[in-house]
Amino acid sequence: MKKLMNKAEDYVDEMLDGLILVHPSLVRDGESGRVIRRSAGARQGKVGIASGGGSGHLPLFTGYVGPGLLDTCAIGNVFEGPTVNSCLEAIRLADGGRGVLRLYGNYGGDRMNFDMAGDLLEDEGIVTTTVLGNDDIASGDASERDKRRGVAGLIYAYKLAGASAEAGADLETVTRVAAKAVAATRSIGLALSPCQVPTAAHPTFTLGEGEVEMGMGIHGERGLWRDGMKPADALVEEMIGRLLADRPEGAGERVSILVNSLGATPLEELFILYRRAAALLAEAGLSVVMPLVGPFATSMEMAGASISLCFLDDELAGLLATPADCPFWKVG
Amino acid sequence: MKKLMNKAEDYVDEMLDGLILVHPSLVRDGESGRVIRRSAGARQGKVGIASGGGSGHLPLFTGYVGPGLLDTCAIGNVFEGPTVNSCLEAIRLADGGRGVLRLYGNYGGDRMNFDMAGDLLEDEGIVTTTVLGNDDIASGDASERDKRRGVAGLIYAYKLAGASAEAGADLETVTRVAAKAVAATRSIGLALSPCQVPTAAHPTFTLGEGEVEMGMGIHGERGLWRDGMKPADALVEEMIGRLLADRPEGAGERVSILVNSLGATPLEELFILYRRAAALLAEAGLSVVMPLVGPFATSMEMAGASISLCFLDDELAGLLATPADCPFWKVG
Amino acid sequence: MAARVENLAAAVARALAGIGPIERDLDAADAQLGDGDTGGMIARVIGRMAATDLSEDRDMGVALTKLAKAAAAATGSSLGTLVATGFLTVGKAVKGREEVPWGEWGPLLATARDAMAARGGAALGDKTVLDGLDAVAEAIGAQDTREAVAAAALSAGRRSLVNFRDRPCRMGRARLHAERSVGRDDPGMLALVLLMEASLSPEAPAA
Amino acid sequence: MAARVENLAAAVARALAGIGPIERDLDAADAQLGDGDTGGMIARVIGRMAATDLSEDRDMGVALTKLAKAAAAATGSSLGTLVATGFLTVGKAVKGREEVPWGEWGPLLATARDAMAARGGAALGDKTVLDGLDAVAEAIGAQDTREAVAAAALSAGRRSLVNFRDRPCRMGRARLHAERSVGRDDPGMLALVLLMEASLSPEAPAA
Ligand SMILES: Nc1ncnc2c1ncn2[C@@H]1O[C@H](COP(=O)(O)OP(=O)(O)O)[C@@H](O)[C@H]1O
Ligand SMILES: Nc1ncnc2c1ncn2[C@@H]1O[C@H](COP(=O)(O)OP(=O)(O)O)[C@@H](O)[C@H]1O
Ligand SMILES: [Mg+2]
Ligand SMILES: [Mg+2]
Ligand SMILES: [Mg+2]
Ligand SMILES: [Mg+2]
Repeated sequence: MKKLMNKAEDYVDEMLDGLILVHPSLVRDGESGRVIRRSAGARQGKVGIASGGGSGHLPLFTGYVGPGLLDTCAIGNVFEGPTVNSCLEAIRLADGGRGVLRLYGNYGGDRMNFDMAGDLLEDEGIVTTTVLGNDDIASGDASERDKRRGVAGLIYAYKLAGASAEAGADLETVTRVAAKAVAATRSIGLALSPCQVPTAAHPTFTLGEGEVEMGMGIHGERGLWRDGMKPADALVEEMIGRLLADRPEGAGERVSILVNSLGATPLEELFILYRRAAALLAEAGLSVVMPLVGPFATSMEMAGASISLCFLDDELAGLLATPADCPFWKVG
Repeated sequence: MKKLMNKAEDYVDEMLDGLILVHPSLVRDGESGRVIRRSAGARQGKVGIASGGGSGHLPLFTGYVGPGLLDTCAIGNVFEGPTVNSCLEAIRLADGGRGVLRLYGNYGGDRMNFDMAGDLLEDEGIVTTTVLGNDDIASGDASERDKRRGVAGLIYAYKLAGASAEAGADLETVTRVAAKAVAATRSIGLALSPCQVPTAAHPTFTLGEGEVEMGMGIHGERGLWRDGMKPADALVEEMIGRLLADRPEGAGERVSILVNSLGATPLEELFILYRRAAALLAEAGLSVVMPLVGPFATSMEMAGASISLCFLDDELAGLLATPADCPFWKVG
Repeated sequence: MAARVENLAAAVARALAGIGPIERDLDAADAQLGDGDTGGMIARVIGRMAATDLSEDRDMGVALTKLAKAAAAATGSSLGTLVATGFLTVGKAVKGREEVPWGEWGPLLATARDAMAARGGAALGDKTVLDGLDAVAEAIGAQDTREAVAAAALSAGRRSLVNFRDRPCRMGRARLHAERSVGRDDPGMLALVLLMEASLSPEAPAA
Repeated sequence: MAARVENLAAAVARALAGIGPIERDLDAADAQLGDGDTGGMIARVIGRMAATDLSEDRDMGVALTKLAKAAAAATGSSLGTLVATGFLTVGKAVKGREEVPWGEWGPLLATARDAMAARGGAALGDKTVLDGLDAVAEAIGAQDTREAVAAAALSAGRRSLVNFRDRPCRMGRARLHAERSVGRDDPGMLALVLLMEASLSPEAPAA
């Protein structure tokens, strides 16, 4: 596996250098430059939203900083949580005086570091709350949802909580909306080929030439099954079937769907998947609101795709539609 | 190589089905549904711009239909020109009564079919002109620029001619602007791994695990050299060096740059490339206007990247900045 | 003796029957320096031609034009478009006739060759399908039976491959790699020969 | 006999010297069911610890805290963060002291283990680095020379690998594949043992 990079250790910092050069709405901040914030800074009087996570998932997590979305993002090395210091800085830089929601994916490292950062901030008077993305249904039984990993569906929580904060809601409300968004979202992914961590000697896993793995995580964590490659429609049927079987209690008939490339899978194939997914949702009596198709949360060059469903009620549907603007996603 | 598809023969049509479901601003039209047009139809009184090309390059070509860009696009099978009938329909559907510019990449099949379509349209009274994208400097000597292939840099011609047409310019002016845009644009690509045509039994080429090929075309056409993998900075230095050595006569000091993924190469690595490219342009005394980094013209799952430079004068800089809106690129 | 629509339909059917290995060989030939799609494209063209119902047609011009349109509807690739151009040109020339004597096919193929050169901009000697067609048109000029035409066409086609193999390519995607094309068959020329091999095999003499 | 800052620095230096094969083995162990980065991450942590200048420090608490901060600055991974937590906990406990007798290290490691369990939410028996640490803390409790501590720690660590190998994992990324984790070493536990093997090798007895 080949990567367009210089020294592997510089992968993240050189990536961030390029990112902010191209997108002046983003600024690097923090002692080691591992926080991305809006160039305008935290808006006084707005609830702040700080996220964070490992690198290698662009546009996630870093790319979603902007009006109607995140205020700051702490950036870890590839597939590693951000350091406690970066988490701390991301929270501080998101603070506009009305508290900060820590909104990130449910991974051990990220959680420990954001927790430690919270402990350290207690005496600074910044009030914080936490909501963890846990949309990946392949990463745990429905009975232990809070142990599931966060994957692409996290962008719904970004969008919905971001809209709530932008509209002037207080920390309690923004936190409630984020938690509701997470509770309303389910994802599942499949992989066709691995990716490689820049510093590693080998790809994160191997998959036979004719094989597909259902339920694989965005760091190459093992999935539900591995088998011979199947037609796209059959794969989509299984994915949508699993997602609907895990539908949140009380879910209504409105749903937003995200068909996401994990990296190497081209747009063409995402549209082929979407076609079948849309038909299945219609058959299930669901109506699709704001379908999203593209690379929203990747694993570098991994080939594969994920599908996320976010079940919407009136409140969430309204928040989803409000304007938002970051370099990789513009709504309205 | 695995593809998320059903029957290989259905790849393009299923892709188009998904595309228009997700993006209602686009509509399939034509006898075999192989023309994409704006849902609002051709605007009366505006010069039309029709493009076309093979599938497998999304967002190119099909994705650039929208205000300030293309009116229609004829869609061929993967890596094949559109049929004469689709070309004909694309021209007709772009016609708003003030003539139609045929603007597409310089490939044999595309050219023959658009030419035949022009012949067939002569007695319908639609005035047409033609401008061919030929930005790929690896596909011919500077002395025979008109034999070069069109690659990612074609989007500059789309944007600039599209802006001119949207502003109400006549066919002669829009054609002049398109030709000027093409003359001002240079691209070069490199490949790290192949792609596979859906109907083919094998990838389009093979490249050793540690190899890179400089100058490869977006269909896997052989490039300038093949050698062991090098650091990103060294590759960028060669690419920018070659592009600047081929700089159009009389080029000024303003330039827009597009760092494009050919498919599997992740955003992270495009930013790493951009970082070095920006420094080299600055060293060369050039100032960058509207840098573009992302997947703008791909070869399905091919790993690799291309860099395009578009040298701007006042007229082109003005046209580049005007609003444009298609599902994959929004300006303003 | 003359060619009729039945002969045309039978030739297409035989090409379809033999397309499997041809498809793979052509893809491989094109993948050397081009984009590796000649075979898949030709298979699609033949498939579409074979699906064209000629059973009610007696007019050779109509039948050839239908086949041209089938090719043009199947692809917009360089070679496919040239094939359509060739069929269209011959179709126009024989319009209204039920029989076209074998002795006329040399000049007819020469017309096709010229129309294809005009459409694609290649010259003879550029090492393309045109050079194969040129050799075939030349060779069958004097023949007036199906068997003689088939034999002359086949051996001329094969000879053209040999004659051009060590020459550089000057057109199409492989043009840039003129040196590297030396020693390799041009995919378009190879397509012509392999399809002739499949479609010109012996058949019951036409009525 | 007691541990001083020089012992700490020497142990880190030895770990750094031996990191090459350890890095690869740990990546491979983590790649089985996790995300394959344990080795690269541990190498970065050790590298950063080794680059920390302890030459002016005599206070064990200060030195351990510096090493904790180095680990925390190098990574935000689960294991790296737990390592930082462990160092920080012991650092706090020995603050202000220049020597920490070997006999105290068992209870100190037990404190670290508990802080790490509190931070990460894992329980003993979940088959994580905690179980290795628990075994080591237990085993060295009674030892009061460097050599005895090292020998007890190493053999307890190795035994914990064997004891847990055929048990299912209940925490971290491999948790989901409890059945598949049977027969495989936990990468975090393996890291503890391999690093002890590298850093606890004989050295000149401390002053
Ligand atoms: N302009 C041209 N004139 C004559 N023959 C051509 C021309 N362009 C291509 N060909 C023929 O077509 C062959 C390639 O066909 P194909 O692979 O279908 O086209 P493409 O290059 O569009 O992929 C070449 O080997 C050559 O014989
Ligand atoms: N919550 C936890 N509590 C205790 N140990 C843990 C926990 N999470 C992970 N570990 C340990 O860390 C190891 C994995 O480390 P590493 O690969 O660095 O983490 P990550 O899962 O973030 O990639 C596991 O083998 C396990 O021993
Ligand atoms: Mg990790
Ligand atoms: Mg082609
Ligand atoms: Mg070809
Ligand atoms: Mg790991």
